[in-house]
Amino acid sequence: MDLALPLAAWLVPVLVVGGVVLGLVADALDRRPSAIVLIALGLGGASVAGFVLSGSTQPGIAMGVLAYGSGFTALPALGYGLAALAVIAGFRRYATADRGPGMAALIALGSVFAHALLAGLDLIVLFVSLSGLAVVAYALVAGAGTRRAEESAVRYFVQGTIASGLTLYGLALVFGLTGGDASFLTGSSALGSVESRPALLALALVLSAFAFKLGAFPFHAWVPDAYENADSTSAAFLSSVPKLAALVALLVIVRGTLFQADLFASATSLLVAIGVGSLLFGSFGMVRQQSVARLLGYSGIAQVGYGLLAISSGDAGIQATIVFIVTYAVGASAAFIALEAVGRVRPEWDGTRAGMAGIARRSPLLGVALTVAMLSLTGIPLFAGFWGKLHVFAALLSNDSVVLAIVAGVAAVVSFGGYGSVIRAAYFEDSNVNDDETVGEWGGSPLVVSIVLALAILALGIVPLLTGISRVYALFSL
Amino acid sequence: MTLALLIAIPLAGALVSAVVGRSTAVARIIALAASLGTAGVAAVVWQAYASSAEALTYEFTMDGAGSFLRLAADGLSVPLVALTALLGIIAVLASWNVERIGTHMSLLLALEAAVIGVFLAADLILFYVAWEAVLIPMFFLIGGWGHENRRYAAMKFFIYTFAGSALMLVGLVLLVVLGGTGTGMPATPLPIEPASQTLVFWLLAAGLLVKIPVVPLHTWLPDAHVEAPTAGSIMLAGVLLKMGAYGIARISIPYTPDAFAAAAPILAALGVIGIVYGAAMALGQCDLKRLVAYSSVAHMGFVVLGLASGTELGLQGAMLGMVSHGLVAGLLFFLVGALYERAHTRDIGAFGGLGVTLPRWATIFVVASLASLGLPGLSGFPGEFASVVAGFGRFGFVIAVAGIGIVLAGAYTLRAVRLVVHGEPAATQAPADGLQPAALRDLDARELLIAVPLVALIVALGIWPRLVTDIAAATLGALASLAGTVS
Amino acid sequence: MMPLWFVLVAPIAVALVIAAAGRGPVRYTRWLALVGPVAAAWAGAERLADAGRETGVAAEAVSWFVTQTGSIDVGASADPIASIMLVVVGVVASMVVVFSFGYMAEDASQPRYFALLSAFTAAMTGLVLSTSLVGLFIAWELVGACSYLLIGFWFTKPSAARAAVKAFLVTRVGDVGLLFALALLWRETGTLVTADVLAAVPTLAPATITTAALLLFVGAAGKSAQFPLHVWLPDAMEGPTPVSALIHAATMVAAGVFLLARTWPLFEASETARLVVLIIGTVTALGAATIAVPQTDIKRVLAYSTISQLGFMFAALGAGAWVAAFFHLVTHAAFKSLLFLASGSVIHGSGTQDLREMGGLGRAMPVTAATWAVGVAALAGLPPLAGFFSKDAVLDAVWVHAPVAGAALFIASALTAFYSFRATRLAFSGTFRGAGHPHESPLVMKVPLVVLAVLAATLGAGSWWFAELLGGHAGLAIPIAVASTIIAGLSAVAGWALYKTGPAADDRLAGALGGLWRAAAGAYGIDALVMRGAAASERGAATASERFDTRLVDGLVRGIAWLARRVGREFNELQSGESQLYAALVGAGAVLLASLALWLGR
Amino acid sequence: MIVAIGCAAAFSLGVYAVLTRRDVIAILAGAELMLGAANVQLVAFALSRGGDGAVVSSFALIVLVIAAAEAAVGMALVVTAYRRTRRTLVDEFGEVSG
Repeated sequence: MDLALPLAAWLVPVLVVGGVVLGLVADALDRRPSAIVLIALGLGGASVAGFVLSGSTQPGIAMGVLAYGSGFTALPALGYGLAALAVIAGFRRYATADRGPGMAALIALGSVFAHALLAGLDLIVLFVSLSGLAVVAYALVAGAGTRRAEESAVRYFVQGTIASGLTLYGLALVFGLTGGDASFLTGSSALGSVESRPALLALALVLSAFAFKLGAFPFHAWVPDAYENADSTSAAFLSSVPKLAALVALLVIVRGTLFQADLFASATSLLVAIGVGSLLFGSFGMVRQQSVARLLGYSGIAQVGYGLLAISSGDAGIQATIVFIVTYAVGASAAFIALEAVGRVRPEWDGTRAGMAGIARRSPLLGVALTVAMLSLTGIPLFAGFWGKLHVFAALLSNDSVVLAIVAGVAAVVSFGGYGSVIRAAYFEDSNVNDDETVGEWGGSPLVVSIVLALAILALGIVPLLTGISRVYALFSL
Repeated sequence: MTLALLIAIPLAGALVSAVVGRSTAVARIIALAASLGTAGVAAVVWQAYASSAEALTYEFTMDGAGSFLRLAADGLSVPLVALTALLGIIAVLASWNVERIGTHMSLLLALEAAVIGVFLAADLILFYVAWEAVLIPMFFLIGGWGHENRRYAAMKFFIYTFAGSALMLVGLVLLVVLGGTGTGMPATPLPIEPASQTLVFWLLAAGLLVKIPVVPLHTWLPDAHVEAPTAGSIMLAGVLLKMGAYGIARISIPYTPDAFAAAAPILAALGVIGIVYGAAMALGQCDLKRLVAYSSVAHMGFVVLGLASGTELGLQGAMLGMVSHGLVAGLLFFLVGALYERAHTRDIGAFGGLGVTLPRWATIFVVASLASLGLPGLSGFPGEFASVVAGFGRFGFVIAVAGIGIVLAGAYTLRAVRLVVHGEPAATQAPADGLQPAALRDLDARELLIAVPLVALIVALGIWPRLVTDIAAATLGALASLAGTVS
Repeated sequence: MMPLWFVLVAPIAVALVIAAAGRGPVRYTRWLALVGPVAAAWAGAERLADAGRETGVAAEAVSWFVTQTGSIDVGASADPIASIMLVVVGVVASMVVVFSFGYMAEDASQPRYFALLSAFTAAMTGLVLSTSLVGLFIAWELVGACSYLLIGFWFTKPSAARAAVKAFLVTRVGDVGLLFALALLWRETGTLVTADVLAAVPTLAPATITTAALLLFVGAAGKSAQFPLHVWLPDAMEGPTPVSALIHAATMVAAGVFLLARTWPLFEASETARLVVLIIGTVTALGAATIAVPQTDIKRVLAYSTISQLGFMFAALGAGAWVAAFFHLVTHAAFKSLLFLASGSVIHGSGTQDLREMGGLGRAMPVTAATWAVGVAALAGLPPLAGFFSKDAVLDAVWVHAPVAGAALFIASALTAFYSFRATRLAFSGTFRGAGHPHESPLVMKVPLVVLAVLAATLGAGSWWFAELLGGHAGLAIPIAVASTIIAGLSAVAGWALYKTGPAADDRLAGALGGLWRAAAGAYGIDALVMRGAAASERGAATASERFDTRLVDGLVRGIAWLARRVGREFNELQSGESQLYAALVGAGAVLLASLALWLGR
Repeated sequence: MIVAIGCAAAFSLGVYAVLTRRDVIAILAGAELMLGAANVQLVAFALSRGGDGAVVSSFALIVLVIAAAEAAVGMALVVTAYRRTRRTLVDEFGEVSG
């Protein structure tokens, strides 16, 4: 166990934890704004370091447990980046509320757990990070401080308990089947030769654990309530970083390591079942939603459907999943942060579509940011989301499941019913509330962050047009 | 390099006018400059292609990475690009005094750039990206500057076309996967294996037929037209409808020739139904814009018939039909828009005797109507004639049904002329919501600057259709041989 | 030698000049309108003069559509029948233009009138000279458009606007037939140049020939107002009278006959097609003649008379004698345009079109009355005027070919004589029943009348020269000539005598003939039927578009959207809010997945 | 084999408790029971399959720690909800739906 590990392995999480510690100390000294700044700096630094290191260091495995290098460092870096942006966007909110810095710290720790989940190659790390993320999520949802938020948190917790129970049971089976060897790499060979019945049960339980974390179809019940009632910045974090980590981890386990053997061929159809379920449930559920955050909740369920379909489509699916999840994560957090900005521009906004009528006339930049996020989530070209969808379609069609591709296409169209209605509300509805006297100001930090994300989406949408896919997404490939 | 300019200039114009669009004068200058610039480059491309007669290509490569940005201009796309550029200028001039002019002009120029992108795309992915990119500006033009139920029309327009193009995306990706030669569109693409051609053809057709539009999939067009602002309608009718037919010629015929040949009778039937159905519907309309919208369905029916015949004459007929409809529909929508600006109503009953009150407007309206019903000597006739003759050659007497459509075309156009231009001036009729004939002032210099060149082009194309067909002959010939029948 | 392209291009240029010049100098620019017709007449005469020497003027053709497999060409050249038509068009058009100087003197939009007249001349010459069927079709529809614009000249009058639309649409129905004839010929012969098509006729299958011929006839019937497509001509009288004289008497309506003459080999090869032409021709001739008798409006009498005379020509064509038909066309052009111009002068002078309000105009308008008399005599077919010779040739041909049809035509010619003299008596003799006092037209209107009267009288002599030029049989069939003269004479006298007491005679005849008279007056209800059909179709289209398009197709779309929302509502219900239900969902989901995995992996 | 059945029984008892008991505290207890049963199952199954004792026991210990953490957070949630609404019956929280 040589401790002279390359920087990429440990520097990034340390920066974050350092930031958190300093932040909490500042909070203790009752200087909340600086606490938030410190945490944000920690996250931001980690993200930058991650991107830099991912390119330069040779991929490897630290301490037999944590992979690093190229994708395994770049993707967590993206997670940290998004977390940093969420914290910055929520700066005013966290700086004023007394448990504000705590929330920011939770976001930072959550992103560390996400890094562990994503890069971890060991059953124990897997269980720790899953549970850690769950705990952070409960706290974040409850942190919004409203009655409805706490109620959603309790409900989320009740479901969570069953899910973590099932997860542990599944891991127990896997752990047993591999003869007590927790590591994914060596365990998978043992798993291949074991008798099929318990192995399949283990597969099912592990899949349902991930499905619950992702909010996929049968396990989606917590998603709409949680996203609607959490405050927008935490929802921005919750809807992007944990999902990013969980989907990539699932990809690694199902395609890369544990469930490799042909015994687990049925994993594909399981993934397809959950995937199509979430796709349809999310898309159709979204159309009628009045509350925009709840609408984005359903959209989260739908988008996970695409991710699962990508994983289910074999080797071509690997790059498709990566491309999809990167574009989705950026799109989802942009959407939620834009909602935060709407809250700032029109403080008395009741969270519904009707409530935000004509907001684009009041603040054109916000209108643009919202539209870019919505169109990217729909998968319209010139925006990042399009490349995600394109790759999912290509993956599905390359192992000729045409019907699935058509279903995915139809779901995208139905989903525009929801996304488009937000754009329609922002631009074409006449606002009954005349904005000039309201106390809302130009939008503050959330508006700046959503503009930055919108530009990122546009760049991720247009640059591949010029330079082709490989160059841009090579950074993240595993 | 010039091809890239064709997209770059309008895009640049769009960005600049969006940013600086506060003052009307500046926005107008920039928009006009951008559209004129694009038209200039389009003329250069036309000249270059006419003299060298082999396709101009352009590929953007940045240090070796495989880029999707491949452009090519050949006989099929040069006329349509020129039409887009021309209508771009017309649209800019037509939206001279529109409110929030900065954003309106930038959306218009973005729309023009996207449409030119579709016509020049030599890469399946770029084709799809440009195809969808057209939706966004149009969606905002309809929604932002429309009239009463603009919201419904904008949503319906977007979802209708997006539903079609989602399936088209599946088709395109399947094409790339099966084709195996990457996403580029070579000059003479090799067809994919016959087994899956039918599936790919009908997937592509879903997106393409919605855009043309073909009858069962057309209900978005009247709403979109009624709600779109004048400039939006000009571009929508002038070029957007051509993207569907262009797609069939550019992708369906070369990549899935056997499936196209097999589906040709269905396409021809859809074309003929479109002709008759569009004309019958137009006959019953009392809103001028809806009437012209349905007439567009009828005209595009001829284009589809021409395409379905698969012969070179048919394809030339389709090409002529597209260019002529662009000019005629563009002119008609401009006139209706100008009338709406003055009278604030599009109801056909509210007018009458405009021949007396608005002589200049009336004369141009009559010429445009005669062109729209396919009178020889005006641009409508050659396209229709070639499509019908070619269609008849391929499918025989079933095409005679289109004859009903031709007569009905005369009926609804002349009914419109009778109700609007002929009869006593409105003074004697009950003026609709305070419409005093005196309030109507005739076309001014700017509006004449738009209408007269269009009329000149319509007459020129009517007398000598080879202005367009000579340019397109080589490409259409190759396509016709691909489509199986060469007669 | 007058170049052909000049004959075509000059009138168009003149039309543009007149229109552009506007109202100011119209007194001078309207004389330019004579350029087109005179050029046409001159070119036609020149070519006829040296027709003896087969000059075979090279057809200047240019290809309109070029494809790898063949091209559609458009060209112009003057063969004998084209030259004759050029002369006819040229002469009649010039007379009409001169007449219009007087007739339209105080009309506000004269520039538009003379420009359209000049454009019409160009279109007509184009139709006549074209060497390819496409060129002919283009000119054919342009002629239709000019007729639409001229009928609807006084567009502020709603009835004129409606008549114009009706004329254009009915002829459009015919044009569609012509279009599909061309399409069929293109498919069968691969070319549309008239000469090549006709050369290829022997190689075609009989069925194709008949179909093509019949489709061509549909086109001709539309333009020449044969039954059932005749409904538009009577309403076309809404246009200015000189227009009716030019278009609806001499030139455009004759285009149908010219088309059949131009594509004669096609008809010659198909027995059935000729039979159809004969039947339709005869029915139209007899039907129109009966309708013309009770008409009270002088222009409608002449309109139905034109339909009837065209029926004669088509009957002759059906009987195989296209030369006779063509000769009758020429003579008819002369005397019918004369009658129309004379009626124009009468209307101009007496201020009314209704025969019942006229009377005694003979004294007030001597020149008009005299020229009218010559025209009427020619129409009735009294020797030695032109009508006698051409009608005799037609009757002879039809009688020999199909006696039944011949008999019908005899009755028709009797009726023709009757109604023409009835109109003459009502208009010109007795006392003036209308308001005001009628006055003779100015010189500029009288000159054309006299010229045409001379032509109507002397053209008969030309039948020998005509036959030898076009190859028909010369000479006069004596028995037919004698019989037709007697019948015509008797009915003329009857017509003249019966109306001694003026319009009252109509009521007596109505009493005597009862229902037949009223039916004939109402054109047997065909027109009413067609109009009701058109109105119904328009309303039908409106309701159909409302019901079908918005409800069904759009309904389908809205239905799908509603379904999506409905499914959405179901899913939202699932989120009922009880925590334990959510937890149960998680548990159930896991069990479901496990069982699926086990079942799949078995 | 006995252990497997025993753990499975305990686990399903825990699930039953979470699903049916109305009092959130009881639900917390049920959750703890589930995690404990799964933990024992893990240890037993791994050892019976010849797992290396050290790894198994370290895994088990970590699981215990995590279970405790979850219980703590769960209790915190319940307390905050109780402090606001004075009620701990889970089905009275039915305000958020749709």
